[in-house]
Amino acid sequence: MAVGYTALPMSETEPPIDASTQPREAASPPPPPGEFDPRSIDLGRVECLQILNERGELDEGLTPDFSDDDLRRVHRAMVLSRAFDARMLAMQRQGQMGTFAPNIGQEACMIGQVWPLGPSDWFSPSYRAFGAQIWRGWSMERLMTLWAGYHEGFPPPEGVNDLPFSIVIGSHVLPATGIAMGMRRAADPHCVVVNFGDGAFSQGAVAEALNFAAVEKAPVVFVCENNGWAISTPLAKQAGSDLLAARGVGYGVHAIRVDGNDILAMMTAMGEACERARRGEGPTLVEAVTFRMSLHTTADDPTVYRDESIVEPWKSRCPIKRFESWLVRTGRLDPTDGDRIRAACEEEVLEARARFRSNAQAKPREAFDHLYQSIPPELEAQRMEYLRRLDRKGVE
Amino acid sequence: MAVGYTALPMSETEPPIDASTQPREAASPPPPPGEFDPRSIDLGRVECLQILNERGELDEGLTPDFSDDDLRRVHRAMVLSRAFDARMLAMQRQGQMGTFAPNIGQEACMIGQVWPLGPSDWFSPSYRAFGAQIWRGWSMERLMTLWAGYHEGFPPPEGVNDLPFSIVIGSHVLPATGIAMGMRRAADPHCVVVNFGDGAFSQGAVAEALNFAAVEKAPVVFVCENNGWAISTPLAKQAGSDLLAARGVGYGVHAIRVDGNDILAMMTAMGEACERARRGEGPTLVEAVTFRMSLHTTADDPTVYRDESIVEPWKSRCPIKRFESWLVRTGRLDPTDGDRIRAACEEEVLEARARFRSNAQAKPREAFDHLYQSIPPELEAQRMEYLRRLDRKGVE
Amino acid sequence: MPQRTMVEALNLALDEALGGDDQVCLMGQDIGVNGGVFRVTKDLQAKYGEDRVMDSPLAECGIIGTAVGMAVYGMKPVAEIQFSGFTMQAFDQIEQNMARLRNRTQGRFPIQMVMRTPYGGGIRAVEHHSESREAYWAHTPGLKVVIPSGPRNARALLAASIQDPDPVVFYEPKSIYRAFREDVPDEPEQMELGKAEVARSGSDVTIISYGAMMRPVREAADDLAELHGIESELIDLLSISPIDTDTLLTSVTRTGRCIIVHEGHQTCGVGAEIAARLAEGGAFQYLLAPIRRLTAADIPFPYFQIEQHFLPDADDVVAAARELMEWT
Amino acid sequence: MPQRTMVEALNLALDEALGGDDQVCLMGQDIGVNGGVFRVTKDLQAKYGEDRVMDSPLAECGIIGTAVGMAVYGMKPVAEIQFSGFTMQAFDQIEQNMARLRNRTQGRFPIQMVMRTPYGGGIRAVEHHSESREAYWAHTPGLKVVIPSGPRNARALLAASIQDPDPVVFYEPKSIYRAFREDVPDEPEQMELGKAEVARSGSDVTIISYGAMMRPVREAADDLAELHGIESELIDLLSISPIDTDTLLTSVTRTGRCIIVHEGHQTCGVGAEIAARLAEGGAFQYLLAPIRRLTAADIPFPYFQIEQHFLPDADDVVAAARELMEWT
Ligand SMILES: Cc1ncc(C[n+]2csc(CCOP(=O)(O)OP(=O)(O)O)c2C)c(N)n1
Ligand SMILES: Cc1ncc(C[n+]2csc(CCOP(=O)(O)OP(=O)(O)O)c2C)c(N)n1
Ligand SMILES: [Mg+2]
Ligand SMILES: [Mg+2]
Repeated sequence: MAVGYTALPMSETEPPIDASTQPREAASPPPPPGEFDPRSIDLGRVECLQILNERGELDEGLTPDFSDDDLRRVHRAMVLSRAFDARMLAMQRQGQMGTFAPNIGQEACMIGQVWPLGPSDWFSPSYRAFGAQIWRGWSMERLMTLWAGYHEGFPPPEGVNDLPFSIVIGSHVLPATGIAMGMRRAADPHCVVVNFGDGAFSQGAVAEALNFAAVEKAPVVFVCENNGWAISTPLAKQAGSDLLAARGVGYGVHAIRVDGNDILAMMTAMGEACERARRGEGPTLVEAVTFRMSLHTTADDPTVYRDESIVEPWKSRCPIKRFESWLVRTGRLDPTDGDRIRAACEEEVLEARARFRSNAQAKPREAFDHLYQSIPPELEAQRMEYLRRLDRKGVE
Repeated sequence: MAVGYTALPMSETEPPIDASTQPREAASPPPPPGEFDPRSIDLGRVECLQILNERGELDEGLTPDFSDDDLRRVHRAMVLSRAFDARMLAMQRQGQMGTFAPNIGQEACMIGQVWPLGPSDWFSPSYRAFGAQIWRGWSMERLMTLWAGYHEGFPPPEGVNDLPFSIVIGSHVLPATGIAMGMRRAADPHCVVVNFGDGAFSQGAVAEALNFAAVEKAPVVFVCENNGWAISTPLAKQAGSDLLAARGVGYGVHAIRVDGNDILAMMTAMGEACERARRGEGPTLVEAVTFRMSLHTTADDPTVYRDESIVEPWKSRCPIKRFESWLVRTGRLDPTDGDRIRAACEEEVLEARARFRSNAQAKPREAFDHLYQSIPPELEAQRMEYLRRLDRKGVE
Repeated sequence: MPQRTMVEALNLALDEALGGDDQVCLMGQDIGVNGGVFRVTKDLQAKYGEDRVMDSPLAECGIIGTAVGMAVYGMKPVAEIQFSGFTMQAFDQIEQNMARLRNRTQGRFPIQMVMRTPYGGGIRAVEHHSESREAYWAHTPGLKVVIPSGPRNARALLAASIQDPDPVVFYEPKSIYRAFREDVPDEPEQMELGKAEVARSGSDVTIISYGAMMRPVREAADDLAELHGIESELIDLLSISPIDTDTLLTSVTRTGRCIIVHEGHQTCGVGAEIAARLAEGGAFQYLLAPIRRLTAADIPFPYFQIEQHFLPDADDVVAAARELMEWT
Repeated sequence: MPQRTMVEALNLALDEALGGDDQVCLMGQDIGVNGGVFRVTKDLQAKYGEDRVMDSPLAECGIIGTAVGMAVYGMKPVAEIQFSGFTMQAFDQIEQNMARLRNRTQGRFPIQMVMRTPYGGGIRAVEHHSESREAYWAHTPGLKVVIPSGPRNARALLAASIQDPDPVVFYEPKSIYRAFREDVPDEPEQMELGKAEVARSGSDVTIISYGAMMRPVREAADDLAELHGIESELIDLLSISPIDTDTLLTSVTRTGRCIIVHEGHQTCGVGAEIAARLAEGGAFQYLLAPIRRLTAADIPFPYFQIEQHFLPDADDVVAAARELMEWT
């Protein structure tokens, strides 16, 4: 017979608690749950927003109230993003750029989601967000430096409230939510936008972020860029329901589905979601429906796993073409403006490339410089050994 | 100028791929996504099932078709669970039992969820599921052995297809889903039931499990025992929406909310969900609404964080009392049967305790025996050192 | 000086940090009204409000991930994980963001935060509640790892950890949460991070340990001196990352003998690292006997009916020291 | 014998395992039509169908957690994690279930499964794609950890890992996935797990390494012999858990000198464990010089413009060996 204890479990560490000394005031127990209500519960509807459809027709009832200037700025940002993207691809193919993820076709998602943000708002992008980062104030040469594998490219520029993009899928969504939790505590009337893909949405950490945001009523807007693919995995193998917005409803997060190739819809939905957040009404999930037109990354060959004919119909849904022809049709752009802007953007990109080429510099001697605020002695010894290796190899 | 590459990234490891050699047949790309549909999407309703309400009224339209025998078995199982629970608490308070989580008040959830399972179905419980485990074939002395801290109590009895209960909140839900994935592959016409709490539902791993199950149409029934509390944390601080069933809808998992204190509703909902799963129609999420009547665990003092007056209304919702008086009213039990059964169950529990007391034996010499199929040499050396310590201390 | 348990001393450090700096906030499961399952955060929510002392949902990854975000925003979160066994749930956020975000942004976003968590065996707890996996964090670049051994240094080290600009993993030896009291002054006190402490001087053998194991080690040192005439030098690491190699070398080059005692598993544990550093450089030629590790075996922490036999005890330390003294 | 790259050899092992045992199945991101991002699973889905070779959702915790369940159900899953940096996302399932479920159930549910994942630097990849954190798994009781160093042993070890009754973490050195070819026979071949291999015999100094680092180590051994007349004995660990201590001791007691080379971080790494085992017992009195570790430093793997300088190379090994030979 081996039963018989000398002590209650935890007795040494957990004495009987004197409830009377506990701070009851802080307790705000919810009202006692009532009787079970057997009536079924309506989950409501998910709104789907499109303003300018793929045939270029504008939904008059939804005509948005943006200034012509804003519309032109947004158009140019999309054009610039695409020019940047094309140049990056060329550089990569010439061996001048590391592996990166082309953004082509997702420009409306990108620009639409950062359009409502001011400098005191925060943005936390995935790795497929060139246009958005440029809009936020990242120079193109910085982005080139980053993707070419130089550490100097990673820190967000001074004054830009962005997290560095996330390579580990979905891992940035909780920190972005944490920023919003900080804002709520500081009564800071700004908001956070964080984006991630349809694949990323399978990560448990993203679900946790939705829940934290909902509980906290944190001022964060989640943008799921549902482009149908996660490398070779189509949405049908990624998710049990293709309405990703419904997950927001599940977690008590206001949700909307948007035509991610319609910049007017994106601007409208994001503007409203950010305003809701800033007003303290809590988070929103925006499911932006779009399509990955190109390679997953430059190390990927989609012809292996998808019939490229499925890309064809999406060409006519090009977010730039659709918007540009509407701008021209409504007299906001001249018919020749498009090409003029494209040329100017191309020029800008080339200038950035030139700056990148003349400035980018590997700094192997700085490898240990940023891990801790001041380097611990043991690590300093490792650094000296590393520097001796560089000396031996004649590396500056 | 430091730019200039000798090799493309990944060139050594990733040669250009010859797409023609790829197995295209296996590819089943989904139909190309069509035009964006701007019509809002109805998420539908979550059904809420109650058959016997807290005032003992039966919803005639839903009168279930269970045999009197089944109803009496189920009643007895709930009574036994409560007797076991009370005895465990007494033993713990006398220093004869480790920390455990009382199950009082959740007996209908427990029995209702395992009721439809046969021996070839699987069950994966949380740590608060005495009644369900006993129903499944765990002897009460085994459960006592387990909670008293003896390793021998942990393995499921031979022939019982259960996972051991999970101490790490939510960590068993993915393995349970994996069992169901295996079943689907084996065309095994059975199913898996896994339960977890409202707190556990905040774990990202549980969200991942819902998604895997939905994608795979795995035959698994998720039972969320929403008892309103996770230790001191009320649901309002745990979740942004109190309709946890809605998360199922978000992930494309069929979902229903059930009065978890109504055994008839639980049996009905679980029976249907298990049948759906066995028919290959995929997973179900059952949100069972109940209440944690007692301590979180025996190391917990709820008076610190909740006003115990909120427990009061739940006493009248007692799943046993409600069911028992209906059984008596409808002539399925005699008025004296209740007390007779309680006495018999108490007797059974005492017999189990006697067996536990005479059999439970700490086996310190076996500490290394089950980690690997055969012990690696280095670990054997550690074992010898450990045995020498036992020798020195005079431990058998 | 008031006598305090480690729980009370930690509570004091948190109270002072909250009172002294508006940016400090606490988060974790059940830390609010409940004051934490070990009462380390008792009364703090009542004093500082729900925005400063917040009950988190049951998701460790979420707790650490959002704490990182709050640190980016400029706050100084102190996140509690209820038991160290559940830090596994947050491993990705710890390794990928908490430890690396400063480096990734070249210092633009320092992550000034603390992850506190009770660790170790000895309280007859259920499975997964007795882990000592501090070696995981020592192996993770970018973190500091701190483990106190008594009320006074617990308070002083926690205070320093909260003010440290780098992310700190703070492991609390829960078996001595309330095991004894020490003088802990009312006045704020801090200890420098990264330094080991010579807890007893001696010339025969160096015994290196930390956390709750310092208790059996002290007991062994008394026995060794009184019963066997062996004078041991005790070193209390206090910092597991970085490890204060200098203090170790100074002692071992003098004694020529070394025993390392910890609750963590042996393979790739902290004892392995210390043994390697001694065998590598400064101490090699001074060693008079092999290095001895007394650690948990490489099996999961056993179920509580047999746990009292699992960890090395004072007698093991005495026996090892005597063996080393006799080694030729 | 056909010449194969490591990728082809691994593909062969998987093909054989799938063909030979209906319970074997593969799961992972993009392993189906795409054949895995490194093409290790190329053509296998076409051959064995989507139920045997399944594309998983983008959730590593989900992959390992459901694989554990499939193992409980009696299948033998081989789960791929796309890069070892993302095993952090699955840490909880690995530590709490994959490694422990057999023990928790006293052998009732053995977890016969393999987690395969490419690890290490050298392919100019982006952040989080070059990790070598095998020490995490070596420190985790209940796992076996296997790391091949060439096509032939990769195939034979993977075959053995799939048939092993215990859970195996199989780390694939991706920088040599396609770097060279070796004879790999068409006939099935297996190697016993847990054994190190003497890859070259010598009497002056023992050099212990594994995985991709065996290449610079072999190069160094040639240089040492040809240019400096130093005969090194090379040991290829192959198994990181358990470590084949006997083979190491046999060599080091003979040579008296030891260098350990790996890509993982230094503190609490595999080198620490080996150094400790040597300094502890059997080898102590035979050591003629301090033990040397040549490892990655304790900083995150650097961005790819400078990664070529980060890891120890053949020259470092040569220099260390020469120093040890001169040590007095
Ligand atoms: C945690 C983690 N797992 C796997 C990967 C490898 N990976 C990189 S991108 C990607 C697919 C991402 O798909 P999605 O989230 O839809 O974004 P998209 O690429 O379509 O923009 C995968 C699997 C990763 N980077 N991180
Ligand atoms: C991963 C993990 N985190 C924290 C804990 C500590 N803990 C044990 S039970 C519990 C609350 C669980 O609440 P819920 O899921 O609602 O189940 P209930 O206890 O109400 O049945 C907590 C936080 C744990 N065991 N595992
Ligand atoms: Mg995608
Ligand atoms: Mg609960």
